[in-house]
Amino acid sequence: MQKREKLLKEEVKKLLDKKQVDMVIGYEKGTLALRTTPCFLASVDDVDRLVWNEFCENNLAKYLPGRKEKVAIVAKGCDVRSIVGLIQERQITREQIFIVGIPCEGIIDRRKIESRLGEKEILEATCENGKILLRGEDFQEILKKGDFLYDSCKVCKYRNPIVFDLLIGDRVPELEKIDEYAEVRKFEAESPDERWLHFQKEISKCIRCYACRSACPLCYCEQCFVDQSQPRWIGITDNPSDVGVFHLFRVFHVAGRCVDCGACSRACPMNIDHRWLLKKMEKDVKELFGYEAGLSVEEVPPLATFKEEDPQDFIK
Amino acid sequence: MNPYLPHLAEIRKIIRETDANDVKTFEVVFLDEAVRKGFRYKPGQFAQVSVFGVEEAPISITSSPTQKGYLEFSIKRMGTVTTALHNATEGMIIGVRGPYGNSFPIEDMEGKNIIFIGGGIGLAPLRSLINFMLHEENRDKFEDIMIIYGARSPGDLVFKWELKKWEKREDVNYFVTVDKGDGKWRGRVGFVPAVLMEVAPSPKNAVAITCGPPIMIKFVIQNLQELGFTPEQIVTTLEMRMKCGIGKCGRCNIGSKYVCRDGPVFTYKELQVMPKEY
Amino acid sequence: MSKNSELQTPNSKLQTDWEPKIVAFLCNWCSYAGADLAGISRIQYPPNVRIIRIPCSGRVHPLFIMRSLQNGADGVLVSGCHPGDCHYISGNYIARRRFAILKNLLEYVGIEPERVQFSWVSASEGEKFAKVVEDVVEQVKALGPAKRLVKRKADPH
Amino acid sequence: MSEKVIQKNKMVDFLNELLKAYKVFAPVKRDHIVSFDAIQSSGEMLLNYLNSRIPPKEIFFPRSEKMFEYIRDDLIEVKEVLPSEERKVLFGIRPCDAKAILLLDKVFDSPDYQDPYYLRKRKETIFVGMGCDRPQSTCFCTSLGGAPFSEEGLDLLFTNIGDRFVVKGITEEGETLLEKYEQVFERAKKSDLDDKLNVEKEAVNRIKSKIALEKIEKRLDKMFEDSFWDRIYQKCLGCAVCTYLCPTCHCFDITDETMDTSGERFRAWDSCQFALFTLQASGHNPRMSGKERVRQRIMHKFNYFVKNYGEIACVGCGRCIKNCPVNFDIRQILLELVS
Repeated sequence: MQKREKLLKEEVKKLLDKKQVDMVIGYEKGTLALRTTPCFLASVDDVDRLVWNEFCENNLAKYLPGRKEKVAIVAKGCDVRSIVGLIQERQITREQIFIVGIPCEGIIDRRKIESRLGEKEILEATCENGKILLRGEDFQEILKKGDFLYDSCKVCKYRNPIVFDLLIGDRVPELEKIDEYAEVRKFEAESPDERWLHFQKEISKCIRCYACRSACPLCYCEQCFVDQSQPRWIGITDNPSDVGVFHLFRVFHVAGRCVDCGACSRACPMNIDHRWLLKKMEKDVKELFGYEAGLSVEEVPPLATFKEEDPQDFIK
Repeated sequence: MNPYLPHLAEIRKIIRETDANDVKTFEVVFLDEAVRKGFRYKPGQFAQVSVFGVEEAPISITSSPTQKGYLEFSIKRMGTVTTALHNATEGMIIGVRGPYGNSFPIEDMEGKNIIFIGGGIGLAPLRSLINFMLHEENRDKFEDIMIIYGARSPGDLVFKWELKKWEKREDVNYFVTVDKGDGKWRGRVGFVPAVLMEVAPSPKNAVAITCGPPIMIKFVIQNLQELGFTPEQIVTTLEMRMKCGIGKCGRCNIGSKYVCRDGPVFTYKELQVMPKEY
Repeated sequence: MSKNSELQTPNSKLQTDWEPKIVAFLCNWCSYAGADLAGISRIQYPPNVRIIRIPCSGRVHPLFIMRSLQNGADGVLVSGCHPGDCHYISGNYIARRRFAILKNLLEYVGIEPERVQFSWVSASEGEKFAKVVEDVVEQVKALGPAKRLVKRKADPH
Repeated sequence: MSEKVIQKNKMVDFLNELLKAYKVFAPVKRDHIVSFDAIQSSGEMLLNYLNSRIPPKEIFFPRSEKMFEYIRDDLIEVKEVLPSEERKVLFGIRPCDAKAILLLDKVFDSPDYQDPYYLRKRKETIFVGMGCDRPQSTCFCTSLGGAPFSEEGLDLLFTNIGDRFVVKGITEEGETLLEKYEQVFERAKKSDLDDKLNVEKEAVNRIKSKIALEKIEKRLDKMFEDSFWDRIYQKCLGCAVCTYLCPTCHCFDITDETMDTSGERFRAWDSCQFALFTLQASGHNPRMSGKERVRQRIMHKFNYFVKNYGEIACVGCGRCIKNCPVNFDIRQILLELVS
């Protein structure tokens, strides 16, 4: 990790120094344990602020749409796939961005750690050799990193960026024998009543802050369907029907585009499980249309195209 | 008293104002006798108008308090509520609550020459004050009254039936202009700020009140200053998105002011110290 | 809103005189004409459908379907031209992908699959249209009134 | 005012007594999230908690609430829907959040217009505070005139001194509770009171974030046009986590909901961080980008609110810091502004 961070700084310095880019979007130290924060650097002098570690959870592709300048972006495997999506959908051009790809072995899920520790405040966290070292006012704890990764990281198939201008450090081994849809299959096997109750339980937590939408790199619509008022599609109250439709349609809207970076779940202040729906969409798109999002800039998103032989046994 | 509850009112009459039919004037009467009597407002104030099943929108009251027993709202079709109102027919029940906001500083204007400068539908709030001042009970309290009004085209002039009355009055200096004339238009052609310079009212013992599209207001204020008007002598009204109308929902906040509570009428002097966020 | 009320099986007494409301989005060029033909040919079909004519099945936004369910439709039928017959060349192909995904999504959260159905009905298939409507009505009837995703009035405070 | 002691094992009795006479709101934990909710039995209440994720403002100013109803076809009346005026105890509120309620009072109970929805719920509520013996690293209440054991806005204050609490009656209402349920309380010994002082002192010492905010209002007077905002807003995603979880934020939207022939008017939380918050029907938006919206949040709390109500609209609870998806830290902004 530290080696990669050092290398990252060196490379980014060169980029800015040679004026290859106008700005670099990366991570810097945050003010909270288990966190980092996005940063925007335009000067070589600032590059030492950059960090790279297991707490770089944000998907910085969010900051790309609408940019005019040439930017370098620090991107993990999942982030790169979002960038591919943005290029496909013409929100940015490939030429405009310089992808500083960074192989990633998984990001630590701060919520899992926090709920493990209960009502104890973590003041400092570091990660070394697969161990997470936590320190609080009156406790110390060492946890195994593997147990506290984000769920999306646990089933990640693209730990090494698939598109990049520069790769920081050596590739990391890809995970083997992952069953990314195990959870979805588990739900599919449940009864409709159970699934409905699960859905209701998840959305009942929603406070409509739209952090899920705001954090999603592929949510860039100028006006979101949930905000439209002529006509108003979705009521603004906490009526479960409206909240449910908001979540269903948000998920539908990113179907075939979502790369399971997990940004929505991480942003959600109410710990709503967004992935159980997103992963289902991903699985269906793959099974029905043989498509996986964010792998090639030339491909067209699956819901914007068709094949004559697409399945239609559900149509009378 | 629950300030959020609208009073029911009937649309008694709908007047089509413009050729494009994008502005209509609604004559509205409260159903409840007591509300009708108790609803006291001053020129420059606004009301929250509800179309039930749609939403509420802040609309300036264009009638003058001297017109008793009913209210008038002149409304341009813009958003959801105004569109619903444009689709309304006479007899429809709507909701009205208010009046809200400050008003034109009438007491400060007494004994002064008054210059009204309006553009398009911006005449609506001014009209309330014009008719108030022109009313026989009040006319003596004010010196010369000048009205400069303009619209994009002759068809876009609002309150045409009333403009004629103002024009005929000997105690009103009336100037009307359009940006672009048509075959029948015999009057003045030119932008409102230019007409203002042409007419060149004296700033001496005067107050200028302006309302209209933002770009017009901008140049009117510039020109007024060129004519020697001080920022205190220039009065205008602001528009902001509003919901509650009573300074709570936070939407119309500009600096420490809430347009619904501290406005919508501001002198240019007050605007100068406010953030330019409107 | 009590969650349990949504899980109860429909009251059998209610069911006898209850008739489902089905919102049918029919494409202007094929299915709407098919419905027309059914009418002209005096083919009987259940009167439960409320037809909304749309230019193309590709016009059917998923929110149309979800809003129908929210606002009291017991079932939704979307019908368009057969593959290859789209007036706009590929509208129904694009729609087909969308519907496949949407159908699975709704089913996944526990909405009965029979509530939302799709069909291809051409202008000459008056009989097929009647049959589709009959099937949909019968299946929705068997399910009882829609309970899930239906927007109910909120409790006061 | 008097101070008593209650053994921790007596808390259950006390809560059970309260539950007989009042609707009791207390911190509960669901799905790893602490929030204030009405409890049915004493066992539901969480005694060991840092603070709730959603501030207790939601009890008086819920995420959405109905204001009135009407029948669309036959508009003869608008039926007001007011919350019932039940007697409530808000048990376990932290002093920072109690102060925040006092700030909300200024808005909803202003001399010109009183908000009946808020006030009816607020009025009959007894505030039983739980002193903050473990302030978190994100807490900075002392920079805003508060303190972990501040009595402002409370009727009773509990202080955790190990196996028991010292309970102080602050208002007459609080005293009445102490008297009414005297069977569960004991006389406070000198040593108890000494312990209490120590706990308080220690808590204050734990607060490491200190920002000198005396001059912030004046400073911001000159900052509106500053390029500072261009820099700081960049990472903000424009969601409403900071404002929805803020105990003093009170912006709302009003909307109509219709079903068949009936109609209802609701209000629901809204946020100055949303792009559409100020969008006018004409298409004009006075706060075009994230820059203006982030500036609005800071300016409103630390300048505009001060001018209107004489106090800063922040109590230093740290919720916006802890829950921001990108770790936007208001303390850094403030430090930079005052330095």
